Amino acid sequence: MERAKKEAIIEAVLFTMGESVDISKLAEVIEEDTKEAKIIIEEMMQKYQEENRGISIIELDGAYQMCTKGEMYEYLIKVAKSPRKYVLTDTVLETLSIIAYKQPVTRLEIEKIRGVSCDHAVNRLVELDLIKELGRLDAPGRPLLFGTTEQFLRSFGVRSLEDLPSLNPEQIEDFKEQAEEEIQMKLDV
Amino acid sequence: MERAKKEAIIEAVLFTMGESVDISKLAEVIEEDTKEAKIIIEEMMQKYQEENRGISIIELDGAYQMCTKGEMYEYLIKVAKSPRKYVLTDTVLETLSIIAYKQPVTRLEIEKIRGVSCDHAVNRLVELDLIKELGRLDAPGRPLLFGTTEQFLRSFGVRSLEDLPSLNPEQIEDFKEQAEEEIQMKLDV
Amino acid sequence: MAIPVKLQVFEGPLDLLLHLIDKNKIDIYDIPIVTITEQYLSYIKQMDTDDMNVMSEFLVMAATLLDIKCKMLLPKEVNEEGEEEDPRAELVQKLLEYKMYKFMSFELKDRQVDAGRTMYKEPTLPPEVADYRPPVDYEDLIGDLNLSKLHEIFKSVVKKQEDKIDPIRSKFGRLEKDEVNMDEKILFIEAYTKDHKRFSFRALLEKQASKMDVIVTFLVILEMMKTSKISIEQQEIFDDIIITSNM
Repeated sequence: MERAKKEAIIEAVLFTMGESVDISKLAEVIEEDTKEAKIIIEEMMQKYQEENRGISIIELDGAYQMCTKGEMYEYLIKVAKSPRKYVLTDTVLETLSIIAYKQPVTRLEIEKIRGVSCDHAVNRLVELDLIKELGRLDAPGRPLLFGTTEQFLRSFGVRSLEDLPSLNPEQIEDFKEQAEEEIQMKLDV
Repeated sequence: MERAKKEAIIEAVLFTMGESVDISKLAEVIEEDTKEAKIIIEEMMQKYQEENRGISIIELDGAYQMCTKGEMYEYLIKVAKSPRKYVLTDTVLETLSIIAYKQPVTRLEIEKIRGVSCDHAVNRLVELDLIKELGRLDAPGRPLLFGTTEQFLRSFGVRSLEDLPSLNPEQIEDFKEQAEEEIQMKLDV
Repeated sequence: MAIPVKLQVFEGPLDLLLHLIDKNKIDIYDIPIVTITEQYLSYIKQMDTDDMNVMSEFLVMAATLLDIKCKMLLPKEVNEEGEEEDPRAELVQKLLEYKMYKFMSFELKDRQVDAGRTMYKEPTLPPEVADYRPPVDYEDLIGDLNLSKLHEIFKSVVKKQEDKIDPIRSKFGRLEKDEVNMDEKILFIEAYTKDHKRFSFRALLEKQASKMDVIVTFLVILEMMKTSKISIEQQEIFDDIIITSNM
């Protein structure tokens, strides 16, 4: 099979499916191994970045999906119905950020961090398909474990969990430094 | 607005809408008259004919629609029909073992044993034709009773249900004692 | 005239504490606990909430702050390594962790705004393709699973179920009401006292059948002492108690 044809097939498949398609599936159709398929798709993604293209391909945790470019939004809402925007409250966002970084995580662990109950926020997030149950913890009461969904990756423009803005001990150090600077400023005054 | 941008907008609009979009609407979004818009689209249609493209734009009575190229059909079918990798998760296996040894059994009984809901697992097992509905229990709510199928017997090399090794009451007593001992040990510490 | 104060809404006690720390421009690692506790308490006093759940969460933190405040006044505890322990340490860790996630939630919010600008398309599969269910490859599905493995799984499920039953509490239901009757016991001991005049407490206890009988007997003796029906004497601590009737 020619390279051009492989690209054509991938484009057609992603267009038709609409949803994210796993790399293994794409590889199978173009009769390649996943490594080679990945190379081809990455190159296609580059091509889509050209100026005269309105659509692009995004990666979502080893799967690929076709979507419009962000800068097309203002033109699209002139013709298309704008996708329903869910405004997440601070409570829901805080809960979501804990789940995103600590997954798999139980309600109790979330509550410990936030200092307040999180039932409502967790239910809302499940409803919005941003988080899902991952199973149960093998502990008394067998509490449910939660983690993020593919919809979460899509909604926040994250390619995979590794792509989340980093959260590391240095960040805490930053906070510490900020605090110290503030103190210093106060002392200097 | 640059020409490249106009093309990008048209591509994004046709992709998002999925259905056919009237030329007047497209012209409006790219801020051109219909005549000019038509010229741009015709040229785009030419470009889409290139070998490495899997999608194309077709004209339908003064409207335009994005669709896959006809020759892509066989590959699309392949993806959609590609044998899905079926796997039995722990939850599904646990549920199956309960149904195998306790049949005929209701969802409620399974849930009592597992301590968690089993809807998903039961549905999955029915879908895989490893269990089936056996009728309804003559009890309030007339709950469905489930049991294993012929396919189950075949897959596990069992000739009949009598061949299933039974779990005798003594074994259950053993489990109880073990549980008690474990607790006692914890108390002694 | 009271000045109406518009209170900011906080996500919870930690959020409020962070706000106070921020407002006072203090080092999170060196929280002046007295000042912060005062401010915290005065804030929750103004809180106008009927929701006991919300309120209780804020009150728990208030109690924690007061507890830390007390500990700060006492000589510092020393841990195994001989280091002085800061009573605020645990709270500081909690605050830092919470602050980190709060910070990330703002990051996520920004990302969501950007990501919300892309649009997707519904699948356009021909219906006969969309409805197609590929046949199940049972050999592949079952793999090396066999009947005895399935049996092991079943056993482990049953075992898990047994493990979940608390052997101690599950027996609570069987506890029977003790039939030791206080009035009867009083009559019995009074009769015994009249018969014996002067007797050993241990000898009396030995006549009791159950632990509950012993306890009730002891209570009756105390009661009779109080009402001066008997007097008691004991030579040495842990010695037998000698009871003398006054009746």
